[in-house]
Amino acid sequence: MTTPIKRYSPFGEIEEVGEGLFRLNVGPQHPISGQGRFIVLTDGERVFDIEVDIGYSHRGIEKILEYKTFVQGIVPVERMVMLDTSNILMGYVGAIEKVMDIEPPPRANYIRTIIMEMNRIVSHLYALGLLSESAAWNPAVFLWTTADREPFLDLLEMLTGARWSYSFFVPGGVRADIPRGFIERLKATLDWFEKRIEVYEEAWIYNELFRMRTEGMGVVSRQNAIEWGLAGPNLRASGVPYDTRKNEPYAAYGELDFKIVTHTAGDSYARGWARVEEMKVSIDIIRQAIDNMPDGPVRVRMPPRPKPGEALFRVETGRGEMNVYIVSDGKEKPYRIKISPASFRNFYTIEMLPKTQEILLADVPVLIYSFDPWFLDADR
Amino acid sequence: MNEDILDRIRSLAGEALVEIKSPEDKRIYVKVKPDAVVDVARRLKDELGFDMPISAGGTDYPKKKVIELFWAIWSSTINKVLILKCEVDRDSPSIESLTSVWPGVQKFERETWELLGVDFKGHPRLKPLLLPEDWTEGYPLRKDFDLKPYRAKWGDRI
Amino acid sequence: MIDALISFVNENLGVLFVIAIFPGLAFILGFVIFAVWYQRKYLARLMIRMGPVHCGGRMGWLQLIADAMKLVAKELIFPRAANKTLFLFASVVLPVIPAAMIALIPFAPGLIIYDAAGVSLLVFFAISTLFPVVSVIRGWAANNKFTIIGAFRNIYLDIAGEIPVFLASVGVMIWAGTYDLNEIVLKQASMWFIVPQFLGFIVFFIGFLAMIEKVPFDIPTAETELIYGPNTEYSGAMFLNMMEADYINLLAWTLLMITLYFGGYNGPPIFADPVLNGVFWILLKLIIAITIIFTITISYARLRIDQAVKMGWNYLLPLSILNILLTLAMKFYLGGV
Amino acid sequence: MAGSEVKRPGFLARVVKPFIHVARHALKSPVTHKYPFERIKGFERTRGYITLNMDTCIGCGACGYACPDEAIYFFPVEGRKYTYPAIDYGKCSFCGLCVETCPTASLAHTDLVELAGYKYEELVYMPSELKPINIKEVLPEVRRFLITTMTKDGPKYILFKEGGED
Repeated sequence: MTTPIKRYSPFGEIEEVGEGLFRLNVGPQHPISGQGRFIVLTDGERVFDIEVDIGYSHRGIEKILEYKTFVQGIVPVERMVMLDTSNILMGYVGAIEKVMDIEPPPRANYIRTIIMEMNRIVSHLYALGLLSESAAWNPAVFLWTTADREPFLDLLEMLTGARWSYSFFVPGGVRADIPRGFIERLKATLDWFEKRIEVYEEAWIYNELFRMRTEGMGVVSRQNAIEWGLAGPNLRASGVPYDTRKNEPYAAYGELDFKIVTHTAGDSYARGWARVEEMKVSIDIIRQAIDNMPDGPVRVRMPPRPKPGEALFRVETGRGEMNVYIVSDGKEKPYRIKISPASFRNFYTIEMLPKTQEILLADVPVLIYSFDPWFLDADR
Repeated sequence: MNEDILDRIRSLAGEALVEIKSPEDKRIYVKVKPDAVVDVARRLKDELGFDMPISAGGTDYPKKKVIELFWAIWSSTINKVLILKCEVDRDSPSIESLTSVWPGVQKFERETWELLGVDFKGHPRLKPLLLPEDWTEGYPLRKDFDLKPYRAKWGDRI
Repeated sequence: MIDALISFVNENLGVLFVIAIFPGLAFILGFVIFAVWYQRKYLARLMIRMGPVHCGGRMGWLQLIADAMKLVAKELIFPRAANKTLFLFASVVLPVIPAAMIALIPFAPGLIIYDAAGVSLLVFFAISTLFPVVSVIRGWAANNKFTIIGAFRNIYLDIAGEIPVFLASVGVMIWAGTYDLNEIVLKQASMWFIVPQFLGFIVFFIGFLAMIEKVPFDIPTAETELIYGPNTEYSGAMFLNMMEADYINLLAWTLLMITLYFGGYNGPPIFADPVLNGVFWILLKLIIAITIIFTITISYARLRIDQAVKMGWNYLLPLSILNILLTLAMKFYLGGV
Repeated sequence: MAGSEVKRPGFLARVVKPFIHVARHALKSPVTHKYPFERIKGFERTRGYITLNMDTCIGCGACGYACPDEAIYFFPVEGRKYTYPAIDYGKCSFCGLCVETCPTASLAHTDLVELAGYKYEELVYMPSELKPINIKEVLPEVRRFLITTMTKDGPKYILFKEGGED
């Protein structure tokens, strides 16, 4: 005698799914789970519900920031996503600059752009590696991408002093100018990396078995993508031409010419592919930024206290749009900071997908990693 | 800025409107009365095309004895962000959930319920998200949440 | 009765020695050690890293011994809900099945561990069907959701893969006119069967990947979904046994493929050298074969179970039947070997 | 540009090309190095272990105020007139804000990151202990130092210095 299993529908009703189902705990100790847990309702192969359980690495960063000065807050904010620290930090620093009403010098904007695009490449490489690993426990592509991140991390260490968590952006600019020999090495790295992207495309994106696994799986329609609040390359893979870099330019993006990668399919394959194409766009942006970089100072003085007020700053991180809502009461510490990272939004779509289409148990890891989620990001 | 959009919002919100401003081109701040939030939200979505939720949360003001809630919504047609706000009573905060209008705010409201103690009526899944399931020590994002016991426990190790 | 047993052992001491010690167990263990080391080093190179470098000098050939010692020293954990007898039984029995399959393979002229009286190919397939049965036993006995899903996947996959594999080798049987592996090898002295049986080989090879449960068919033990499939709950020495069973299974099926399609212990027909004939050639072919298999394992994505089953029944099965018809026609018009 | 409508190579190329690409990687040289024996030199700006020059330090406390992790404490030193910073490396996140803030440039980064200890107390470095550390003391196994470079064919390690002396 089994009792019928129930699940939550999008609008609050509880519906019965069927008998003979069980809940599978994918995580927190599971090869794919990361620092979270996916509770999968399944009959053995078909999946009826996925519940994302986050919060295993909740550090209360929003609360911590209320006790730190604006500059001190840089360090905890960066710890949200280790892979993508400069993009995350740009959200925080940009919000402060907005509420303090200061404008960084143009050269600082270009240096920021270069660092952020390198960070985006690093982040997308890791996403591609995880996607390949989730589809086959195929460590080859994962280790290639991990190895190919190294030249970029070396460059970032050369420029900022750390492989990640650079703490390099401060309100009012960046902490140092570009060192000698950096630009030459960056150009050589980009030339070499362009050839590596071709290898990824032929070995993995065009791989027939990878296509069989991902094409037509986990389709998010344009309408659903907007209503569920999907973010980043996932949103663009569903056909919404939204990119914060283009729609609300920050740093030097307003002065550079680049295209938005969009796909119409909205399936896992398109999401994986979109990331590879975005890396090409990033290379293009870095090259333009090197060529157009103006001379001048890299940092302006920050006023000690902001005016009371509020601001919402949006930034395109590797995983999608992050926004920082900051309320200031005129003291040297923020009154309230609300950070909405991209993964937090993307997890909702993962929860919703099994309710709109058939997902098999084998699809679950590929589905999850096609969204490139990051628990530390969502937990804060 | 955005005067025509502000006018349309003024007309569709009617008496429920408390405050409206647009300090920069891509941001519109709208503050409404708490009992009209769902109504205004649905009309904002249907008539002005603000369809994509990008953030939601709240701020605690112990002196004013209110919690100010906000929902940030991006419009895919006119490419602007609207920040819909309302104030609820701090002692028994409760408001109608907006998940029926924008499904994507589900997780944000759940987080606000957990960290600020605002009850969202009609929310499909109000259960602990970030904190432990047996958390009884209050609402961490409220301003009167005391960090001293935690500092004593974890802060100073030498 | 004891006397009868003792006299039986005395009379068959030589056979037992061959099966249990040399070349039986010694060869198998030697292969497992070599294969694990080779897999680690070779896959590491494909992933542009070094692989083991510490245990046993620069080449790290002692790494498996160190790992095995670590695993044996670990506690054997039996899940509280498990059926402990069957749980232990499955882990002990599983490596024996593929080992018994190897006993039927001819390694050199006259060097065959167990000569199954002219029907060795059929016996090989008969033994191999035990593998999913024991797999279900281990999955059921562990009493865990992941293991039981893995066990059932194992059955689906083995049925979908083994029938095309068997029908493909029927083509070889018809072409050679015998069930005996030794005779099949002898008949390939002038031409390997991959030439007349090319279609059959394609079918066999895809089904073969399913039988050894490697990517793209490592569906039962899919790490990203099922942790380690039916083996999830095993620990310590029992886990070592399971890993060993995987490698012995790989060895058994690879040897069968070499025997059926690549001339077994024969050298290449062009420069057949009577001195080198035998173990040298079969080991060389074995190394080349596992190199290709290991490369395949990290080149492709894993299939879903429904795609794998569909591939088995919708494509491989008709192709294998077509291969049988083609073989019959060729035999009728060209005459066999 | 729309997702699946982009032209892909033919079926055979989609199956065979991945295999060839994977197999070709066997000829590449590894990108890893044997860490305790070979160590990569940091860059000029690398932020690692922080040293203190007590002769120039004026004990102003700016570093302690700047530190976001509250990892800097101040202690008097015998025979000197100020209180000097002590760094708790169990809390330090190597952000470098203290080094940047220091008005007399008494604090400086080194590229040393090998700071492990068996007890928490071992990670707290008193002012007199914040001296430059020879790498041999914390990493006795080290034989060679490498630097990373970028060549036309990809990243390469180049021998920087043989022997344990830094």
